[in-house]
Amino acid sequence: MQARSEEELVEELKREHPELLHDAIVHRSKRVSVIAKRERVLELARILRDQYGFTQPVSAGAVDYIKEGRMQMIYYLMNPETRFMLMLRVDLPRDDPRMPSMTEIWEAMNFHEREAWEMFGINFEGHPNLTHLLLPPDWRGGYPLRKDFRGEGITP
Amino acid sequence: MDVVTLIWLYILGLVRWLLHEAPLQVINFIRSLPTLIPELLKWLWDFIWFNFKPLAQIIVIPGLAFILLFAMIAVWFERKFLARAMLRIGPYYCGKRSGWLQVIADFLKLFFKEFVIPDDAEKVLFLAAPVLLPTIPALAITLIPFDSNWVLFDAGGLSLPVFLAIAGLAPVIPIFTGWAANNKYTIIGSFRTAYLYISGEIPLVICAAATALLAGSLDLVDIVEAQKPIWFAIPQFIGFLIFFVGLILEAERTPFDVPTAETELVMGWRTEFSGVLFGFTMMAEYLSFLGWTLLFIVLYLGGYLGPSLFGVPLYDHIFWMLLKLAVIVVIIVLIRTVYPRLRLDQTLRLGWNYLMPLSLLNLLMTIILKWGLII
Amino acid sequence: MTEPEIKPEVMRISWGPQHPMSGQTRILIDVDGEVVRRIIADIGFTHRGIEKILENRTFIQGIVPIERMVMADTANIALGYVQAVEEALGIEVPERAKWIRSLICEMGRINSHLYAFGLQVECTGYFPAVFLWTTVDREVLLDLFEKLTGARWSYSFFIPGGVRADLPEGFRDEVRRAVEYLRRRFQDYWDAMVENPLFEMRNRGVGVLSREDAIRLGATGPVLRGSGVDMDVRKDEPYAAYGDLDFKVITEREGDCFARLKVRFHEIEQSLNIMEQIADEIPGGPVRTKVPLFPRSKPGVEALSRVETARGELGVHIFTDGGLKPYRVKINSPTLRNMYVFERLAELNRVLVADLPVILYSIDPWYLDCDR
Amino acid sequence: MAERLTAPIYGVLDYLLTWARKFSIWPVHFVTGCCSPEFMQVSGSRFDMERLGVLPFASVRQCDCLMVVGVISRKMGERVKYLYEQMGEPKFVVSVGACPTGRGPFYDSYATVAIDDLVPVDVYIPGCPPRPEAIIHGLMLLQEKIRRECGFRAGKE
Repeated sequence: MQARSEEELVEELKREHPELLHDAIVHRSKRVSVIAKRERVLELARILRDQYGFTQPVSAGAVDYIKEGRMQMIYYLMNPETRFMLMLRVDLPRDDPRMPSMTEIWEAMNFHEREAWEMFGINFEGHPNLTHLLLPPDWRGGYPLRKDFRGEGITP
Repeated sequence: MDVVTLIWLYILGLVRWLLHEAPLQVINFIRSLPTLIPELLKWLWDFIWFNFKPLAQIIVIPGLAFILLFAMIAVWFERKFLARAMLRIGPYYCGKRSGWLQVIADFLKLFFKEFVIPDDAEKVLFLAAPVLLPTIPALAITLIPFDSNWVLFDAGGLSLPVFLAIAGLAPVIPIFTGWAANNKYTIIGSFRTAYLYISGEIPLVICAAATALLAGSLDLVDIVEAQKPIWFAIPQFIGFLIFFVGLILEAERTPFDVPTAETELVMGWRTEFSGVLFGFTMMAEYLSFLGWTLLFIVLYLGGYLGPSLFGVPLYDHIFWMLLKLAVIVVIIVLIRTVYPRLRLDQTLRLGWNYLMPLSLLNLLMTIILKWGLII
Repeated sequence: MTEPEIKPEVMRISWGPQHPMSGQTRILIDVDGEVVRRIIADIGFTHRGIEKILENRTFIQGIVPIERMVMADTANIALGYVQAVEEALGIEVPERAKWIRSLICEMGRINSHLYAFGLQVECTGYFPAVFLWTTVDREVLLDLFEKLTGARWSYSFFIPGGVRADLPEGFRDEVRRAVEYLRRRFQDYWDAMVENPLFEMRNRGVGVLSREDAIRLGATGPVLRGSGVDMDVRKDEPYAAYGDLDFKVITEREGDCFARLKVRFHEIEQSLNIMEQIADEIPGGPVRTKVPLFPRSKPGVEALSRVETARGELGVHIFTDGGLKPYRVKINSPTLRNMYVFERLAELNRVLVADLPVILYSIDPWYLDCDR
Repeated sequence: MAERLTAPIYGVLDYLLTWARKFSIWPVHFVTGCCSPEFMQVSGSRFDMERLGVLPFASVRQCDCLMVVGVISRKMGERVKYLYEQMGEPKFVVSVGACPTGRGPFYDSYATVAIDDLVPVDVYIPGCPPRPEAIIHGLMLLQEKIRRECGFRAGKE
């Protein structure tokens, strides 16, 4: 059942699966974002892909809010028919950033999760090949994109 | 009388000769010098004047100078022609505004460059390849007749099979070089060479047999003489086309330069050669191209036959041979600018599915044409 | 990157960064004879840490590093960043500036597609003819860029609030002349490439990507449209002046290298039409709104701008914390998505060693965009 | 005495050798960063670098000039070192663009490396990306350097 407008999609999500998600917001036309709970994020992702038609994975990345002590992992997804873009967000505590990997649902997230792992240190359980993607294999300089990264040459 | 005593006797005799006769002979030699030198010169002059023809053959026409000069000019022409196809100028400053010295500069630089032998490569085989590669086509070219009696190596009436035998040796070298260089690209390149030559060699041999059949003799000179009434390209048009395609395949020119495909295998089986080794392999590629083109001209385009321009028949024949060579080289370089490279399986399919049956058909037609037999 | 184990009968070849056809990346292929069993794209050789650098640059300074992500198509990348900054800081852009932006983006797209043609042709060994023709035609566009912005490649012409300078007079009929010249030239390309039987033999039926796989694996740009999915950000979320320009989204059904090539061809024709429309109907008016040199952002604002670059859909997501510099800039690069599709193609259909460069450059990867 | 005797012979061979090396510089087909379109334009039709005899070659064994075109990341730095070691002896390095010389616009990034701590460099070409005329000027400077330094007596002075 394809919802016509963004508001209906958000209302439906809140009504159907309140226990899976914290919040669902409409940013602007054709752009919705959903903040999911860390433990139940796999089920919500499967529902989004199968029932709501968000089958095209666009990208994934993380943001490090050092002041609030949390990291937010964002999955950008696209519905090819209605051209809606959905940002599935998951909040992770900074001290143990662990998260189930999305590669079983959207296979193309493989590269993006590897990059988030090497840049932020988020550990994705169940990822087939969690190795360095962009940094050299023998990189020991910590996680570059974290706010408290003291690599050489960086003057925040 | 065992061996040791024999040796001792020999040494004693030597010592006696040194003490007694040696000074006498030296003095006689010095006294006879004033008469000896003019004699020597005369002998040398007679030697050159008497066998002027073989010397000219060895050095000039089908020999060394012609081969090296062709390699130089072909490389220069190809780079300029390709540059023109790319709407640019090509080598320009190297030889006073025309770049004709460019190839000499390249080869001289390669000559003085350090060549690197990979440490766990088979040194003997690795160094043997650049030596063998140019010699085999050069050896084959000596059989080509530039005139009815202007053949360097007279194979006694069997020059066509001898040429094919020698030219058939050429693919063996890339195969063992690829393995010897101990590099993954060269191994794949050498396998591809093996596939390519097998599929390309057999149609050529069958077409050559067809022309020999039509001419009635296995000697290249007789084949050319038999083409006096009409060139063999017209009665054997299928063979003509097959041989042309086979020529490009044997010389590894662009539609079929699968073994040294720059874009997949870095340089194919030539990846590990550097410096003077690479210089020889590059020259060898042009020599095999020259060899097969000359055979193609002799078999199908009437060798040295052509209307006489200068008085002396020898000069006419050589002129016509070089003119036809130039035309074929231009066409093949033109093909290189127009067509992309084929995949290995497409080339093999062409070789086995199309060239092979067509060449057999051509052989059948020649038999019918020659003897009119209805089998 | 830890090396996965190798099966005995398979030979692992590494097309290192130094390989005529590998560009700036390393491709590990498991080869069994001539058939490629598995492709592993070892990217990251040109990772310059642009996302970390942008956190250390003010909003306007950030244009310089992000433009160097895709040098052939700087216009679209810079537009993505500048639009995100305008959305984050709430800056208005005058109408004429939008039209100029669309004009330059289309010229950049043609420039980048020429690059794609050149490499896809070169990797079939068709080196002399078409590959160097593309440099000749690119000079025409580079002269136009140079006349307008002063630089050939990274011209930093888009700034938050509009465009740095107005079109010099006489520029519009130069655009018309260039469009007419390029139309003639692309007829030559069509004859030299699409009508060439050997070139078609090398490209047809190679690297087939079906419609479902294209969506499932997250392909984008000409790769996606080559498989029959008509997704184009210029139509879905019109930005700059694309709302009131009429052009078609090109799709092909087969999804093989030849289809992707034809998609790029027709896209260039559409871009030429757009350039002509802009040259005829560009409105007058100011070119830039007044923006302070160091604009300060409101805390906690997010802005995601999506732009259709020549290689696919680029997303720039800016998070601000009220300072002079962006808190975090997330770049969704199109080539990273296409490289994953390239890795999976080995399992989707039978790939030979000679086909690999053809497939790789039908996807038109730009490794600097992939590694950021 | 030996020096005076060999001087004229050295002079002729020197001239010949440096002339040959000057006019056939074969850069290896290797671009490391974002100046690669400019390198293609230089080998293209308008600014044709083959006029000077510079022909990009595929395999590193046959090349004697490593043109480092564009930014060098940390991972790419090792490959530049491997390539430099694999080349035959009279080898030159041309650093094209601001990034290899001083890390250019990515001066404060954790992932970029300057070329000076990787390989000895002969010619630096500034610009980001450098104009094609600048690259050709750099190649002519390299030819000048070869003419002066790269003859037989290179090691003597």
